[in-house]
Amino acid sequence: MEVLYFAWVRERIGVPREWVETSATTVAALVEELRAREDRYAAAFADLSALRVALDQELSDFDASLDGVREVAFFPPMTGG
Amino acid sequence: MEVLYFAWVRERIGVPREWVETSATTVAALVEELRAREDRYAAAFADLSALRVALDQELSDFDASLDGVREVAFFPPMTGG
Amino acid sequence: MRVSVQGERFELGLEAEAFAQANTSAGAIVTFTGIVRQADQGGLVAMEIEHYPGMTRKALTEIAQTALERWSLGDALVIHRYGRLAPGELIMMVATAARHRKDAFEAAEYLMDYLKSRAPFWKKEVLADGAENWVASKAEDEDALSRW
Amino acid sequence: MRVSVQGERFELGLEAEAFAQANTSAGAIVTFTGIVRQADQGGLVAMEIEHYPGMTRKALTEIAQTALERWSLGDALVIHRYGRLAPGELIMMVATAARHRKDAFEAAEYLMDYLKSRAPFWKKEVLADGAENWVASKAEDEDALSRW
Repeated sequence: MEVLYFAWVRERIGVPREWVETSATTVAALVEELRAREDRYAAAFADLSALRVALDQELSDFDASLDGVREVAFFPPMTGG
Repeated sequence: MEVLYFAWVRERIGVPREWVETSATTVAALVEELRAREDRYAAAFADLSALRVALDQELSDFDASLDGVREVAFFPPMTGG
Repeated sequence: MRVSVQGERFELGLEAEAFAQANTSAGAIVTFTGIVRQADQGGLVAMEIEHYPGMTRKALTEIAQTALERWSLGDALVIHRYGRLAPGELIMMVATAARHRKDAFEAAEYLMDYLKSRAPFWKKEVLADGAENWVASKAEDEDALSRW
Repeated sequence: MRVSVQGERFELGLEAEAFAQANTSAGAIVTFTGIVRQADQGGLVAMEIEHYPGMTRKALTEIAQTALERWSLGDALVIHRYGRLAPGELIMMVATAARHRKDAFEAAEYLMDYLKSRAPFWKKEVLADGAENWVASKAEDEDALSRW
């Protein structure tokens, strides 16, 4: 699936988006897989309380299922306005 | 002293301002004097709870002293904005 | 701070732009604009606004000064018209500039609440059939002051 | 209702005037404008605003649609920029039109509270010495949502 990163998550991981082959069924499981990959992922995902996730461009949470999801995005709390 | 009337108080009394010779020492006493004069004053001052008063262009109340006051204004509750 | 009591029309766009240009260090700008709207039953021909010339400017300045101090505003603007206004015309506006949005919003609401009930203006609706109604003050407008 | 996510600058005056002209039956119009202000310690060179293109417009539209329904607004406007902005430039604005001032104010504050914490924008301060700081979200901004 397509995985997107924004703000300092993007900076830590080093790419704005990438294709990830995964059999993870939840966001939390996907995060575990990414953390195990390389230090830059471990650094980006060190503190999940400082992260937000969107599934197919809707805000979601880390317990959510990835069933049918095409696009996952990770980012810090938003600072619009 | 100079007495001013605004909005429907002005319409009931029929003039926007007039000079009133009075020895009243409070606003309430001045109102009593005016009420006793003519029906149009009695009509305008029938319900004091529907009226406001300003002394020398500062909001005040009916118990206030007229000592040193040069200009008294009577009007309904304000509807600005 | 600027307070204007005027018979002449004004444009929200020009006033808001000038206020923003003068307050680029502020961070947050709020404006409120009041417009003469068509009366509920239709038939509104005009809104006549009477005021107390000697007192109006002084009252508005006091209200604005209080807002400036209480919310540490960078700036405040109050414009209020008097005279005969047609439906669709602007009656008044306020603008506030502050570092943070909460202050800009609260100060603008404070200005409006006080303008409604403490500035010496009186509105009269003139209807198509010739009827004229003084707009009654609302208990909720008086109540609104209690939150400040 | 109009929602615009744009890199280009906009002018408060033009936007506010057009919004007011289109809403003369409203009675009350509120605008909020956010400006890049100089950082507390000085030395702010730019504010870089990143966003999530696929999601931003959808999120803003949902927020505005909710406000329209909840406060019976006549109209709402949301403009938000992205990209590199200099101090003094406008970041965003919202405008609301309603029959009564309370609705116009509350809806504008609602829009701002949700834009702050639920619209996918991230701000980075670029300082004169080359340092870059992602603006941290504030607990008070998250808390502000609980009042709605």
